Amino acid sequence: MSATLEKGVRVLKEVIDAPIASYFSSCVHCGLCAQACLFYTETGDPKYTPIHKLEPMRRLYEQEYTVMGRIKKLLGLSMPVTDAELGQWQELVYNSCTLCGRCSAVCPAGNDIVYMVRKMREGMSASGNAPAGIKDAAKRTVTIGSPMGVKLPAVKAQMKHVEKDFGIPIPMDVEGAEYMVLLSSMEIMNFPEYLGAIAKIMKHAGKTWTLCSTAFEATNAGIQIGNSDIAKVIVSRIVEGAERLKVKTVISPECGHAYTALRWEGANLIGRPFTFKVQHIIEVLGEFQELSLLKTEGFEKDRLTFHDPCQLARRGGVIQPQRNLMNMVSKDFVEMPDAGYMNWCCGGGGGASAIEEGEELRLQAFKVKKAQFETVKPDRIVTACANCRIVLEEGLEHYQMDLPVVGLTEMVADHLVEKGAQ
Amino acid sequence: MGIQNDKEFRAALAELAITRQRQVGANFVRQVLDLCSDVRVKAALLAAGRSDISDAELALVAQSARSARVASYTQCGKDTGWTAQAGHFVAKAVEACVRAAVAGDNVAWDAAMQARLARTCQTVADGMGTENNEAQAQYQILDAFLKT
Amino acid sequence: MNDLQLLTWVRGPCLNISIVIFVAGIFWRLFEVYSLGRKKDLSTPRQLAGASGWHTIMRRMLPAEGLLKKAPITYIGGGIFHVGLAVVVFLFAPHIKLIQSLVAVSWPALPSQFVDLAAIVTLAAMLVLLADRIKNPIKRFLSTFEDWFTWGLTFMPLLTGWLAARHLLLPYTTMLSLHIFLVELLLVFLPFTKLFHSFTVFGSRWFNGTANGHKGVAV
Amino acid sequence: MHGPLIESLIRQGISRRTFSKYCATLASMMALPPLSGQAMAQALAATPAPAKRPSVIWLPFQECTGCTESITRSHSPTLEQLIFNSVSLDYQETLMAAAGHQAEEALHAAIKVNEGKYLLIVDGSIPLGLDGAYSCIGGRSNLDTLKEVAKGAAAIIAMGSCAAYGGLPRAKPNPTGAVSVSDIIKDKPIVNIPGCPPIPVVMTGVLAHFLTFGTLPELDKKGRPKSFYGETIHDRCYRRPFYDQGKFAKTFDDEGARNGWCLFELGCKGPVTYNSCATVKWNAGTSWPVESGHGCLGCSEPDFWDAGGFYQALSMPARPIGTVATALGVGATVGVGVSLMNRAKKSAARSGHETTSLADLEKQK
Repeated sequence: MSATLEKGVRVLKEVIDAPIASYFSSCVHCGLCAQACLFYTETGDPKYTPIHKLEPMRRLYEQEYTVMGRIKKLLGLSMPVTDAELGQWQELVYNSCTLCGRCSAVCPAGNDIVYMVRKMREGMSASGNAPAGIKDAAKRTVTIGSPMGVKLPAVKAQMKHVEKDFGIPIPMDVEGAEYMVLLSSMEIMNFPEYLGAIAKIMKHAGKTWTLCSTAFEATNAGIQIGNSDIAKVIVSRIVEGAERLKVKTVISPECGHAYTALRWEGANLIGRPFTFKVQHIIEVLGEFQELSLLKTEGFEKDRLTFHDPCQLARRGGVIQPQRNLMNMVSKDFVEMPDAGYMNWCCGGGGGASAIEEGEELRLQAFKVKKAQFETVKPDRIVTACANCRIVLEEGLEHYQMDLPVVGLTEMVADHLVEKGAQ
Repeated sequence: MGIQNDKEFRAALAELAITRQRQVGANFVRQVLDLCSDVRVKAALLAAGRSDISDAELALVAQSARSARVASYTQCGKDTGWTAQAGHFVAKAVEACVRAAVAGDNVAWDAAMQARLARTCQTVADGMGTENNEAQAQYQILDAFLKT
Repeated sequence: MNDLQLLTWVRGPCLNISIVIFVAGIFWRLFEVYSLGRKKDLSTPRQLAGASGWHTIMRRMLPAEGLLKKAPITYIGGGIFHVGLAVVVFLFAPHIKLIQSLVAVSWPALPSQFVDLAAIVTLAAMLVLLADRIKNPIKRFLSTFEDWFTWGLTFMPLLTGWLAARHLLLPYTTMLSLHIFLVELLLVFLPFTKLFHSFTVFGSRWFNGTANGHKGVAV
Repeated sequence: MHGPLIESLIRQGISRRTFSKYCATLASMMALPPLSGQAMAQALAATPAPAKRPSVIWLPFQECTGCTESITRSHSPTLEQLIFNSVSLDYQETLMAAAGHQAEEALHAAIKVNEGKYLLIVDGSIPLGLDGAYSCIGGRSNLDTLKEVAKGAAAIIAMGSCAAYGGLPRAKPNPTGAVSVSDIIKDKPIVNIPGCPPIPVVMTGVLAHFLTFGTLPELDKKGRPKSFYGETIHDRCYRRPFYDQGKFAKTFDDEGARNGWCLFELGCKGPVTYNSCATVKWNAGTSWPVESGHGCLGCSEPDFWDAGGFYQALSMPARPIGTVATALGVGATVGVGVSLMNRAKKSAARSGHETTSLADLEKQK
């Protein structure tokens, strides 16, 4: 078996639904979506106009599902979609789209463009036109268990390390715990302190929690590559783990697409509602804060700003909790222009950061973040997504801006009053 | 008998003055330095060991250490090379040694933790699992350092 | 065929033909688009007051946050064009009479001088938008034959209507016939071009609004 | 200014001053330069020596005599003044004393004597059906008569809508095959003075112009004198302000009708009718149809009989409701058909789904 154009076309026919038909019928080529897309605003190249990224799918829709399109195709006025064309579109559908959803937020016709890009990726992946970088990540996620090839022993090593660093035991496979914590490979590999922060916060709030040995990885490369079958395999592991451990809530880590994959797509992928709740760690912290379970001391004294991860804020509806948390531990929290719902993407979401050949474009697109930071001139940047964090650091490094980037969860954990000291 | 566990280790480090913390941190890093090939890391390490270093110089090497760390990140979705990842943690450890610090910061402890992560990555890469004796080695380094 | 015969023909058989194509086309296309259906969302919704399809239908009438500055011509020109067109089409006395004769509903008209002014402003807005479509790199890149064609399809009835009301260029009767004919042409093409957005725009906004409202995001 | 016309006018109690004023008005109505009024007055005053009066031949075809009736109601100058003093009306069946062969002889005599100089006025349309058998005079078809008389004419005036455009006889289905003068005669200058009937002063005005300058007035594309047919009734209507304000009479006896609001909705064809009723009015400026409370029928426009009902507003379509119902049915049928097809296609795609495994992400090598 292998990927073919026929497969891609068939999958596209399968995923084209009434919203997509309505969206294509509503587009008037006003070009406003381009103004919302950082890949256009920072390059000025009109080929990055979001709606244009869907051109092959639009034609296929027209040819397959409208009478006029069929007639046009018969008359040779509308060319059939070819494999070469899809190959050409790879750059537009993957490299220059982070699924950030700003286009969907501005379209005056109401078109949910990012919804269509997500569906278009189904056809792209089924026809073998996904970029090698994300393909490899997806393969590793399925065969090894994590897109970065992180295996359980590595997690255990980090656990042990964190236990020593923080002096708090890390529970694993505890049945009946209230929370099951997921990690992203990014956190396991690059930011082990995240796990320590969770341990500290849970202990502080007096909640029971656990890691799961069969489902520790939340990153869903299936969602990024846009393949529901593969995404389903990955989500199923988590569902199976959560149900085996009978947890009430599964906490999605500081990773944007992991959250979207589990919170919004998960139930639809496995075809039934979850028996547990899914929350992003920031939502959990926000809830703790509201219930006065978090007692903090001291404040960060430098000027901080918050970078909203797209999947958490615009695509996930979590906008206020992170601000409440920032104000709890910071005296000088400033908002960037467009912060919150309309925040600009770091440029590396949706699998884009795994695409080697897209790096130059990514750095070019980063100019929009640079401008945002320059407006408010913070001393440090806080965010709540491990991938945003790395992409931001790389971008800042590239433009030689001396700005540390820190995780909100760790920052909150740092300010918690030690239980013994109370 | 010297330091036996992390609790004592951490407390002992916390009592050191910041310059001394940097120096002992540098000693921890030196243990794992061969896991990293970045020249910026080596330069920063030398600076961390010096007692007469100025704040301006420190800021400069801190920046180059950070560049080394950022450059060695494993990106989301990219395959993890454990050897490369070990290098990343070495850079991170060095950065801890030279970063600007305020009272109450325990830069030596942070450096020690990152150095242990680097060692773990190396043993994983070598197929020896995650067990190693880096902690014990660090206890001895500290004991020796305290005696000087 | 003389003027009055032409007028009689465009008001008679030609109007009937175009209305049949228009109404049939709208129905057919609406079925074509919305019968594709969509899957039920199984994820647990996050409740947020105000985040709904209806919210989005209303909200998208106004510019998105921060975008007015980036695309002033599109927003201001587009806004004036749509409002102006609505005023001219729905608040001009003879048009209301026509609608009344078709569906037996009527409402007060605006003074002709005001409608005349609205027509001028709308025509000007359309010309500005056309110039922008030619000049603006994004729009020029996106534009296909259909974009130019539908612009003309919309502009010509407006222009001839205004010329007829002002008695310019051609005898009134000829101009009126031309105006009616061009409106009929517009009706015939509307369901099958991007002009169909005048119907699907509400569905699109509703779909977007409900999908995001499900996530607790008011889009 | 002297001459038999002036004298006759004075005899009838019309002063020289009044006559000058009439000519000035006529000139201005025809949009001629100010001095033309004087020229016209002098020409009219000087014409009279009986032998010099230009010959006019008036041929009636398929007509109702309405046009003749109308011209007899011309005021200042009256028709009598015109025919006795300014022109020599050598043939006009209704007005002439002669009848039968006597009349036909007069016609032929006039043609012979005034060859190439006489003015031909035609009222009524010309039937072509059954070889013109629908209308004959003295055993000859109208077509033959027209061709014969037109040959020697200096110019032709098609008086009234029938002569100008075919008029009522030409209304669908046009049983007699009626056509206009200009459909037959192509080699003579023709002035159309449409109207059912035309306004008297328009007829006399055109005659005055011909007598004064020896030429025809400036015409528009439909052969009408621009001076009288340059603007629509609607443009010059005193009820126009109500149209602009959107105030319309809904029935002939409602408040709006009593207040003199616009008759657009009651079917007034003023907006598409070019004539000067609104400015010249009828019966010595007494009134005109719209002033009397009835919408304009558009009688001076070609084929006004077939331009929808007299009481149907101009913006109204013919018969929309039935067709819309049909359209709904057609649209729904096509729509349902298409959606069934689409659904079948989509479910075929769904059931044909092969679960993607990792290997499937790669294209075949």
